Amino acid sequence: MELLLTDEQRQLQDSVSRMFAQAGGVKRTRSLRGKAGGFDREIHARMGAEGLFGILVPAELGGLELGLTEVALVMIEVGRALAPEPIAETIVAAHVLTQSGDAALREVLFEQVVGGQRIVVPAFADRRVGARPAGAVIGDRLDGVLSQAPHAAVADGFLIETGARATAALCHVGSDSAGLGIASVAMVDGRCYGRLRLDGVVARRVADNAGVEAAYDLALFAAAAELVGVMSAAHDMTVEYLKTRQQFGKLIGSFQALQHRAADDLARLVSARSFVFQVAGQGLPLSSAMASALKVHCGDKALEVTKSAIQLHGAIGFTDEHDIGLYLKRAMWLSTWLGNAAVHRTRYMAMQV
Amino acid sequence: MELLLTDEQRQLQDSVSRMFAQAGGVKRTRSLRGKAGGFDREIHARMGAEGLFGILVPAELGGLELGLTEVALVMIEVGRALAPEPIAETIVAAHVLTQSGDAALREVLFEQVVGGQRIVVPAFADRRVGARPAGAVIGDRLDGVLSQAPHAAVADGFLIETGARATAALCHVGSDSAGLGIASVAMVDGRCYGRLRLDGVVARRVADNAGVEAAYDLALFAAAAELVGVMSAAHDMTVEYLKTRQQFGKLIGSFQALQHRAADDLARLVSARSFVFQVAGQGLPLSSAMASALKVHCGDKALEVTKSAIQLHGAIGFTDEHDIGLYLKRAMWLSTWLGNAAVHRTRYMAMQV
Amino acid sequence: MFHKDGAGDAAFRTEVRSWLSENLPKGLRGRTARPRRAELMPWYQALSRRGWIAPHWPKDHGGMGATLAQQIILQEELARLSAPQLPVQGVNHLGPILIKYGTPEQKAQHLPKIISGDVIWAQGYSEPGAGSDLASLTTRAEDQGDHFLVNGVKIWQTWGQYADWMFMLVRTDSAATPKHAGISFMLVDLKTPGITVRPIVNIADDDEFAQMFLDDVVVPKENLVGPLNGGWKVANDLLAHERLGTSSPQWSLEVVARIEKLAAANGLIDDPVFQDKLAALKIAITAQAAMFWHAVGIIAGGRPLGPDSSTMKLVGTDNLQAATELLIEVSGVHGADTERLDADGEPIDVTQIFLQSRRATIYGGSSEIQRNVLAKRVLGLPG
Amino acid sequence: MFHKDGAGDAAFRTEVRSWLSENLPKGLRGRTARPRRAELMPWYQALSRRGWIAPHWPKDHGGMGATLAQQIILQEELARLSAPQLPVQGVNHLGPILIKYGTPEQKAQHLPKIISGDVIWAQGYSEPGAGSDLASLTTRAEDQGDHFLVNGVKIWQTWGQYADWMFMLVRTDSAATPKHAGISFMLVDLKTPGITVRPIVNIADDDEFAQMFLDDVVVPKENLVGPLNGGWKVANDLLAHERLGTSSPQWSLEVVARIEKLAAANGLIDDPVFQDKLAALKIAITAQAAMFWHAVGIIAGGRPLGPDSSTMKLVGTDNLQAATELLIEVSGVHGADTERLDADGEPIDVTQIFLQSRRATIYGGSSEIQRNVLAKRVLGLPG
Repeated sequence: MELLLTDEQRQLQDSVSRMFAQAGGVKRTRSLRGKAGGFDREIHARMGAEGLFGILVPAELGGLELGLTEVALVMIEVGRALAPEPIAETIVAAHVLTQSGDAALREVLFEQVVGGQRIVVPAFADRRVGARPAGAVIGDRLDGVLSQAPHAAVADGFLIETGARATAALCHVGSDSAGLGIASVAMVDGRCYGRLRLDGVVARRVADNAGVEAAYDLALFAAAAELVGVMSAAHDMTVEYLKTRQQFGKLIGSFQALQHRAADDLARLVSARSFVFQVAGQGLPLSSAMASALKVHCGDKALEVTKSAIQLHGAIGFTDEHDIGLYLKRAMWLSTWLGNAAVHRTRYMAMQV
Repeated sequence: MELLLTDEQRQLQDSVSRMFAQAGGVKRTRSLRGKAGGFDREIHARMGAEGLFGILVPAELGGLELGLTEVALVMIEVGRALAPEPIAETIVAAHVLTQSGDAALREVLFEQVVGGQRIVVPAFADRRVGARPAGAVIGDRLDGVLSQAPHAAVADGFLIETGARATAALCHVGSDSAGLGIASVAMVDGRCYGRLRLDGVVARRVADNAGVEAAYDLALFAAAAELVGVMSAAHDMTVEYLKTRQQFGKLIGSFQALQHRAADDLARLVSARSFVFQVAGQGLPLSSAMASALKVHCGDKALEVTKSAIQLHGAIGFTDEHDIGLYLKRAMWLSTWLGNAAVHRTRYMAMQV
Repeated sequence: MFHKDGAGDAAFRTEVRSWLSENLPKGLRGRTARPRRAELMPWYQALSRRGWIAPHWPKDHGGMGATLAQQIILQEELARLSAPQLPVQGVNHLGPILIKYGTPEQKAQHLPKIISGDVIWAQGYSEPGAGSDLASLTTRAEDQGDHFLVNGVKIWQTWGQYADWMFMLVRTDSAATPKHAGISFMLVDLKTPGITVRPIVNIADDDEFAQMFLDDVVVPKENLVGPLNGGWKVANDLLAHERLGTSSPQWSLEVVARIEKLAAANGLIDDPVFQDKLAALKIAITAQAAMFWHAVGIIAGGRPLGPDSSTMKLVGTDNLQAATELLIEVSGVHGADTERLDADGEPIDVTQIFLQSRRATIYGGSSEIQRNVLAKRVLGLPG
Repeated sequence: MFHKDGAGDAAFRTEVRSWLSENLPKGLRGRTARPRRAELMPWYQALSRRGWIAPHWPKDHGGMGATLAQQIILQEELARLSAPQLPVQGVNHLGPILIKYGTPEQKAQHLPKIISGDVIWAQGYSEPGAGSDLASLTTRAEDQGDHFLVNGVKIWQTWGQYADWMFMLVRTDSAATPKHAGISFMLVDLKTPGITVRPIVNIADDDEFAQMFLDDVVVPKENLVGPLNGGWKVANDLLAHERLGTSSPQWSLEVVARIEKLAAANGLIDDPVFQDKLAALKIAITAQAAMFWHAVGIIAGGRPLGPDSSTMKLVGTDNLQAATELLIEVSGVHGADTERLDADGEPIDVTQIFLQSRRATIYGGSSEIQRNVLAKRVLGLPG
């Protein structure tokens, strides 16, 4: 169903789409798989230069001062292009930094983060029931283990969630901090995250408990929008394949069983897209229950659509050389990051008013 | 997939099938809906006369001394014909009575139950987590409430499960016992069960804890086999409809999307049927975990197949005058009776070795 | 969920809510089968006198010229009290068609009686041989100079046995290709000689439908609506509004409310497995609500809804059926009772709600037809 | 689950289990991608020397003439230790075909080297334009008097880049109707000039397949198996056995074992929601096991399996994929790691297992093809 967008919003969407296409599209993503960091700092910096990380940043701080709809439009294009840069992470980090009361910190970090020169990623604790809290602040030092910090091996710093739920905070830690150990883990989509070990690391508090949840909810929203982009490109590619591949002397897209499968996938996609834009329409602050619901829905639907895309491609879809598998793999990461559907169904029930 | 049956087993199957067909088939079931009791005592007695309630009864007690495979064959035909008589109930009651050490009781009841003249139904407690125990034995008297006794309004007696799990027992209570109150509840399939209220009812213990579980497992098995019969007849009827109904100038069975749905339903049916006969092949005593697994699987598959049958029939399938809805309704009762799938998934996990 | 009432709308909602709670008879609440005509129509007429029976009609035809937001508020508030289904063929389907295509005489004759509830209308589209394939309908109307002579069989008339008039699609050109180019839209008084009505009971034991046998039925020429052989467009022109009605998340949310009441009453509400299933269901319905409010925004903005709105019906009917399945599950050993279950004083018809929901994927264009539409018209797949 | 070993079988199982635990190299256990040839073949040869590489072959061709029960015991015990996939095209597919259709010379030349592992075979059936529609294959073999000249492209040769020979279906009559009546079955030495091999990596990063380009490849006439233009029957005659292999519940049970280990290690095992999902999965696999043992009983009784055994593949592959999805779920935030997860010392490749399982509904006749077969050949639906 048609999105009712302003001309400015359409231009934003087009410009992001064009930027990734010019950078090489999915071919670029493929070429960066498994490389150190798995993304291109230059593209990241170019996005910063175009102001894309400042979508939510107030104009007085040099931002675009736009809203969640624009975040969604950008993240959908990121998802469609499988752009490997830490874009959701940077939008969240920039937002956290603008909300921070710590003016000195803002001066040091904010400009470089929003400009895309410095990569600072939020590293949230595992929200699974029974998962151990990520770390503890002892005096002004951090101790503990964090299971998952995206792009850790090449990030310049982290916004680390610490402490138990009620006393949680986000603390900034530079990647060169003494006492910080990073073990890099390869992700299925060709990028890496890191396991962080903190051993008396000096850190600076950036956000308190409410700020942690707000940042987490914003990350959920961005991930959900990216999932919509991922499934939408996979679905387009699949429908195109159905219109070109022949078997039994006919285009396979003329077989009703495959048509109905494609129609069901379209319903999944349309529902996820409407969900993202209706949540966007409610503006900030996000409701935590709604953010969790959105993550569940978009994660599940993206996995369903990308798995279906492989099935509809048949044997060629099971090869590494065909791009369709890349979409499934990105959907696997995005639906896992920040907690899977099981985690967020529980959070949804707990957070409901 | 082909069942490897003996000639005697095939004859048993055919004779039961023929008996129900001659009695009027599904038309008879329809005519009995909502009538007192919802079944025909004469047909029940005829089944008794043919020895069908004595399938598991030792030859020395005049039974056929056959096994679970024969129980399955009979119950599948019961399901196919939607026969409304308390057949599973009677097979279970007869089996419990033959296992009872109480020779006097056996003499009084057993002959009449197995002969089909006297209707005694097992009434098990609700196994849902947190459900209250059905009743308690105080001295030699029963007090309590039992949520569900099939055919209670017309039964001559009950085998009532009492006490908490570890001290459970089955006790016989005549329907004319002082202190027994019966509230009849109409079921969706046109028959009735009763809520029993026991107020110092004099009862006779027929089976101890192990006997309760064995009887319950046998009832689960019989219900599962009946569900196979229900879904198999519904599926046959649906495939036949697909071969005769025209739309868009073609038989609707030529539409691939409907073909694939029918194929998936066939897979459900074949899996449930194989499951019943493989469990039957293991003989008595039934494993409780396996009996629960079987009930879950056959209940779920029967609901899926019968719902699909209505969808494939379209508008006519939604009418009361078409028989296809009767199969869904019987599947609703059978998948509910003795505990639904959620209850039995829990029991399956608890009972696993 | 995705909609906050504006100030005026909030006041309207308060007004509707308090009026309904005072005026909707207790005995008509929570009914899953349609009440009989004598029991139901006083309520229809009460709503009509209040001016709320046809909120979407223009004021000069007796409607309230309500905004879409107000229409939805009315629908939501009626659903909140589990108000009974009304005979809405006249108000929802025929009315808007007559307003757009009717002659002044047709409008004058029929619109007031729809509003007042004096005339109940049936919809005569489907035939025994023309369900999903509606364009192949064969009920034929022969031109006899000053009237048409109609012969054929119509089926699935909701509340047909209680209806006074029927609007129908009939074949007026049997040689036309494509087939739908030979179909006309006309009105018939069901008291006309030659019409036999047979009631049909549905699987939830509700006498929901009728079948209409038409033998040499005389239909005056002035009962033709729109052009001769132009009936297909007349019937299909105003479907977007109807799709919004059938895709409302309200129907599933009503079932969820009952699930939660039953679970609270029987203790299942604390079971983590139940909670997880409830969460999955509520999240799916929330996504559906997003589609619904997205569509409302499109229509309210004066834009066409587009054929991909068929996805709303697929998603909505799946959710409704999933909700009724959880309702059965939460009923435990009572999941096959026809007796209403008691949820702390509120009676709940679990099996009837479940059975009624089976219709959702069959009527109003079956799920299979919706998928065909999406595959062909939206995705452009061949064949 | 539905099978207890008899006395002799129990002894055989004990023998197999203890031999495997001593002889299966630790480094080859729990691998989800295929090890390289040099690493794998010593294990193949060790199994071969033990006499267990071709249990289902008759003894006079170097097999052990094992009962079906023994074959399944071997398969189960190999799976219990997560033994690696072996190149089985020779042992499982070509061997039984040559035993039934081969000339004495063909048997003498090829069977011993299959058993010994000296020659690895590839299966040349699919082509880029002939996947589900295999009968439309276009690789053609022209009769040149004393040899065939073969031109075309074959694809999806499992382990094709490591294979020495290929058995293939080729078109020897391009005018034949139906199309499969013009297909022959022949053997080709992959060292023959004109053959180019291109490896293909799958989505789980496993170099599973190859594509074979055949340009003017000379195939001696004595390499034809079965009659000219009779290849379709040769290739399809012995599929029942293969279906049993692909429908074994063992593949899903291996995943369940890993789910349980991970859940025990990370504490999820105590979560009631997880328990409910695990129960649903295990019950579905138990039903599949019932189908499997039912089929074993049919084959062991010397009866044909019948086309409704396609239901086993649908059920089995659904279960396998559902199991790998629960494996991802139980991995929590590690559900996208390519690094092996640690389950109390046992490393588990969750994403690779998940990705490998995507193949199950595509290969060996896709789920769509299975449903077509069931609809047409079992249910007798038209069209």
